[in-house]
Amino acid sequence: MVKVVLSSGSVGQSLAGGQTEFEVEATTFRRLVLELERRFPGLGRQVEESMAVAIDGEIFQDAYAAELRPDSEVVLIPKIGGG
Amino acid sequence: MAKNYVTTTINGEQTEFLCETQQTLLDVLRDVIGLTGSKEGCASGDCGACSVIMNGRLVCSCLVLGVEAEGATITTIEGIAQGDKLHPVQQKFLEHAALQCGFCTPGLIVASKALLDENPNPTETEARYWLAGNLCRCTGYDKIIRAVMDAAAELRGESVG
Amino acid sequence: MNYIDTSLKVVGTRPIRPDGVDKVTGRAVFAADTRAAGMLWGKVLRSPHAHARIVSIDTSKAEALAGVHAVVTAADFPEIVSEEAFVGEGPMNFRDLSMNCMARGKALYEGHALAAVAATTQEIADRALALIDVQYDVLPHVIDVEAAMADDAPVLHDDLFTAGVDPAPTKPSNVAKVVTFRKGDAEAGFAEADVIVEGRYTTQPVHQAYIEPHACMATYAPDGQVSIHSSSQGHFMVRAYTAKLLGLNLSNIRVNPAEIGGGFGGKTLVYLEPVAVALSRKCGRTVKMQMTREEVFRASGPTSGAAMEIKIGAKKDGTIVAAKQILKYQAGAFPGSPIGPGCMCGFAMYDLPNVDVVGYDVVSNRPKVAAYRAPGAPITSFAVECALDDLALKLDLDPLTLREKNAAKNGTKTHYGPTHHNIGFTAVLDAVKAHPHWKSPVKEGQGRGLACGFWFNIGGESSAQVHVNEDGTVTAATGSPDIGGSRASIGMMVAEVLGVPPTTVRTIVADTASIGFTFLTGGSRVTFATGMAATQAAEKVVEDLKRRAAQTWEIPVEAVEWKDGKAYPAGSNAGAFEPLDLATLALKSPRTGGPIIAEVSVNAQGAGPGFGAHICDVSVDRETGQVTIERYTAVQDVGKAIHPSYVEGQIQGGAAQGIGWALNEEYIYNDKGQMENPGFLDYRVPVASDVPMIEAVLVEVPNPRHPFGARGVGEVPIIPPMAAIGNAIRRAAGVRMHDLPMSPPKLRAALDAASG
Amino acid sequence: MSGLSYAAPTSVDEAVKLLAGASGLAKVLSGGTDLLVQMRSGRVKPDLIVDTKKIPGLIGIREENGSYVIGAATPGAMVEAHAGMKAAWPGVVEALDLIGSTQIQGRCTLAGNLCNASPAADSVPALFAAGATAVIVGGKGRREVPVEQVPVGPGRTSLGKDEFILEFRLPPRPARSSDAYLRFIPRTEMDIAVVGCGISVTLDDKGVCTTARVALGAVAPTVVLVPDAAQALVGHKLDADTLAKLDAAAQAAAKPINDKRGTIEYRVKVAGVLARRVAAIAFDRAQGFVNGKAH
Repeated sequence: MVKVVLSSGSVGQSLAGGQTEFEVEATTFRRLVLELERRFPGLGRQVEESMAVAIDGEIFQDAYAAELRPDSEVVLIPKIGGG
Repeated sequence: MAKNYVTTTINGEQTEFLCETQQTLLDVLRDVIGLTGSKEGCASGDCGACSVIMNGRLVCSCLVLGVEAEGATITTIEGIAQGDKLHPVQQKFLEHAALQCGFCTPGLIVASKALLDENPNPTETEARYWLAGNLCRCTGYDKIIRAVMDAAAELRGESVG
Repeated sequence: MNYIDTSLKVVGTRPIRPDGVDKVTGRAVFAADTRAAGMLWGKVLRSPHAHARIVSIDTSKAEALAGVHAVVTAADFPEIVSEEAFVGEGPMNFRDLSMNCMARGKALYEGHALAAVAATTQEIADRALALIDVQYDVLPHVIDVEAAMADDAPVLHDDLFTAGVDPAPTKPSNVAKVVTFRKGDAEAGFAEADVIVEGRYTTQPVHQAYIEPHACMATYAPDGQVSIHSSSQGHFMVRAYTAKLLGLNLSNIRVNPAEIGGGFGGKTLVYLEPVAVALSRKCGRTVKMQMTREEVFRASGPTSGAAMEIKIGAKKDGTIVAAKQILKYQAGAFPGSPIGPGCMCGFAMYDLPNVDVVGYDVVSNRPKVAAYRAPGAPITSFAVECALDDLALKLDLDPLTLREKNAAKNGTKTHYGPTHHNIGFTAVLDAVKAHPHWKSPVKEGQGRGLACGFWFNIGGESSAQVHVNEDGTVTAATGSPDIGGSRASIGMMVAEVLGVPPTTVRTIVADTASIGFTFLTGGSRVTFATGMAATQAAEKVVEDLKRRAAQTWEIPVEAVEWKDGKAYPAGSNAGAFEPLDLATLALKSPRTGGPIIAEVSVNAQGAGPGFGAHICDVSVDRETGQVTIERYTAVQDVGKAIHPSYVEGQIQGGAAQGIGWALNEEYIYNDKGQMENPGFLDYRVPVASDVPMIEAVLVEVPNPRHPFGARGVGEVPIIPPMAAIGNAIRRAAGVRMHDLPMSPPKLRAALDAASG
Repeated sequence: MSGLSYAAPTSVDEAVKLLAGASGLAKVLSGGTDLLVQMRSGRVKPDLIVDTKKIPGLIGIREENGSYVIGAATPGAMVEAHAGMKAAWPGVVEALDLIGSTQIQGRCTLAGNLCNASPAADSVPALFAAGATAVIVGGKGRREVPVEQVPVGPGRTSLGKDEFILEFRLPPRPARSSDAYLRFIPRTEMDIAVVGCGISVTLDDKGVCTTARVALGAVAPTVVLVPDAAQALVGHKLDADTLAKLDAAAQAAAKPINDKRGTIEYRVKVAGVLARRVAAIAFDRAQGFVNGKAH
């Protein structure tokens, strides 16, 4: 099971009913997002549109096609830009 | 009110133009004559991007009226290189990577040339104060000062170290 | 392919940049340098009020003025629904962006655009602006971030409800968002601490202060085709935003990237382009617009100012056991301060068991903030790195030792979630320790400060093409505006792969119709992501060249190798053929399949984070409060310096901007909410005589996700300077400065207060 | 098309006639470093610009009976390059040199700095301290007045519509005389003075001050002479007690405002600091110790 951590207490957490960590069965990030949306309507969309993701420590601006291992840790954080 | 008719010498060429009184020399260079190497960063004499040499003195062309150019001799960034031969200041700016975005560069090169014309052997402090009217936001000035000092050494015929 | 452990001939050298001669001779064409036949001048009418309801705008007199061809107001722009997207350098709500380009209903800050005119001369345009009659209902305004958070503060947006609080509020507020990051149990951590330091810090908004004001030229043709020539950090961004704000198709807009005269994050959104297109659409003529310096200050983005509270607890040996921070960031008139990175970056450098960070995104009657180098990080790090220095003093520990003790390493789990991998922070600290500056005694009367900085760096979408010309020279085209020498670094990576001298590779920035989509230049992503695309394109070219050599020699392609710009038979079994060089292969290309080109588009992931540490020696004139920077050294992990001179330049430039932020730069408002210093005279960026040489020390811990190991380098160097200088002042003069800028009047007052 | 016209007369009479006959606002242009900024910002909207630089004598420095006479339109860079001026009036020269950048130095003039009538003008405290006079020409002829009578308030001068400054005169220098100017700015260059201080002294052969003039800038609506500060110096060597009295007198005379460049409290303190530092330089110079540039 992939461990998902909602890092920021922003909109994401309220959509997840205050929950910050949960386990999801998914082999790709795309499937993980679909599963999040199914469990917490709105969260999948929120993740896609306004959050960056760290999979096993590495930050992805867009992780749509990224593969997940069964023991992967997925951390959802605010998107990052730069100057 | 009729426009002013002005005859002047720019980069060694006699040039005639018409301008309105309130047009600055910078406006004239850029918008009337089409010499856009001199840049407008502030239009108030605070950034030096429009520096030109007028009658042997370094000035901000944004603080000179176009009409004041009557009878003057003006060197702009376009007149610093001789044909395809870069001035040592230009060459050293390239070698030292003394530019990033390049917007302040024309003004800095004109100002640096004016410095070395007047003081062939400036100290670092003298170079820094002379160039204090040329803002650069990209480089932190380090490589600019190194380029100017190196160009000075080359112009003096000293071996470059 | 990965070149990290290979011997390199081009990467790591210092050739002259391809666009260099144009830039030292005045030939380079920046946005304001272009003209077109029949061109009109566009100018913007701006609000003199910090906060006002727009009762009416009567443009009839302006329209009647001879020489005026078009006047636009918000009525000429489609109303856009609130829609958040991440296309620029931060979350961008297009409705907000539209209303920032042209006020609708309310003017939210002094300088907010209300209307624009296009006229045959600048002077007529100015006169036309004066003829526009705007009736205002002036409203109470709020400038300060904490005042804006107060219950009785004037509310900017009556449809703005604080996100991130439960239950959702029913009353509108200036607090757009609350974000929280927690790791462990901070309160429990503090209970274990032997020593606790606390502090309240404030910073002022500072402007990116690029020397080139915003400028563009736009034409809307009768068939709906739009061409835009403008200076920005991303011409695809300009295209996307302009299309969105005016309801146009992307394919109908072609944006030509002008040379850009500095951006630092400030040119990652649009101000003028949609307005110029709207004016052109109305009158059918080309419209050129350029901001004055005053407009740049009043109407384009500074970065946030902030009020912050910080608390750090540690054991006697310096091990930090708990850290807590409250960050209140100004967003300007619309939500969107860099509060997220602010919350993440301050403590990202340290291995901390218990962390609690709360951040607020707060609107007030100031210009909308824009990205500025490592957005959000310098602000939080000013507080964190000053507090750490206080902790070091309290524990009587060397400030470097304190950081070494708590430094994040590979495997450290950050307080915002991710675990660090392949980071070079300890290598940076080792380099500080070994540096002659750090080892030298502090001079009499001076103080030495140390501070560190962290930035994520980003990747993203980039496109690159490599063309081998008929004579064997090479053109590399990318979609990334060159803001500080990226043509050089891209060309060098291509030359390295092709095995040719960098002088034979010409790098250009292609327009939006000539290359694949490329995300903007920012986040220190170009050498990383566009470099990756260009490297891969060059590799595809090499594969093609090998195929063509194989075809020529009639041997299998596997039997061909590419080395130093030539195809060789791989080993004696392959046959005895004279090597074929690039020029020969290019000349023969019609016979081997036609032109030799490759295009690669990537969405690059794995930008390695950057860490830096700055050492600064200052002296303080105790009578005037003036600080002199005596010596400055900036150490940074750059992954791999492709062109070391431009890497050093990024570091030196970032440090100098940080010095300005630390000592003098600030927005000064009068009681009407109007900016009092909108020019380079009183908005005091460092001049050449203000700074010493800045020694840039390049530490190279390769980023395995980049073919050459590069990391972004442009963001990190602006993070440490404020605290490095603050810490140096603390040690030189004995006073802790909590408020930026640490300007002479404030420092003198602090010294007077300290001496009783 | 704008209504602004330009004239570059070649004689004083011609210039005076142009000014007197102007139907709207006429502005005298010498270096233009203030005027052009004001025009660009719309703060000043002249109808006529009278460029005085072509009038004989307006540019140049000459010596007359031990006095230096400086043409009103002489650019700063020319004054700085003048060895005689640097030796006799190092304070005036360094004050002029502090106006703006090298570029500004190529254009800026004493007349412009004085007639812009900013309380923070760098060259003006030095001119006040020097006891300089301004030769003013106009429809009613020619008059010579102490420079301190020219500015009367921020942006306002005592000059009539048809008057302009022809030249400045600096009095002959007795032995053991010198002057100095310092200003405080947040950066090292390019700023407007937060406080400026010019001091001119004459010492006797024992180093005791016999005459002194002290002027402060940016602490009142105009640059001000501070007789109490001068009084603190006269009759004394520059010992700790004298410096303390000078500091106190300068602080007492400082009546600044809070603005974007400094607070009242800060300006008052720095007025005292600068007075002490400037006096030290002027005394040293008068005794022939130093001839440094006071950056």
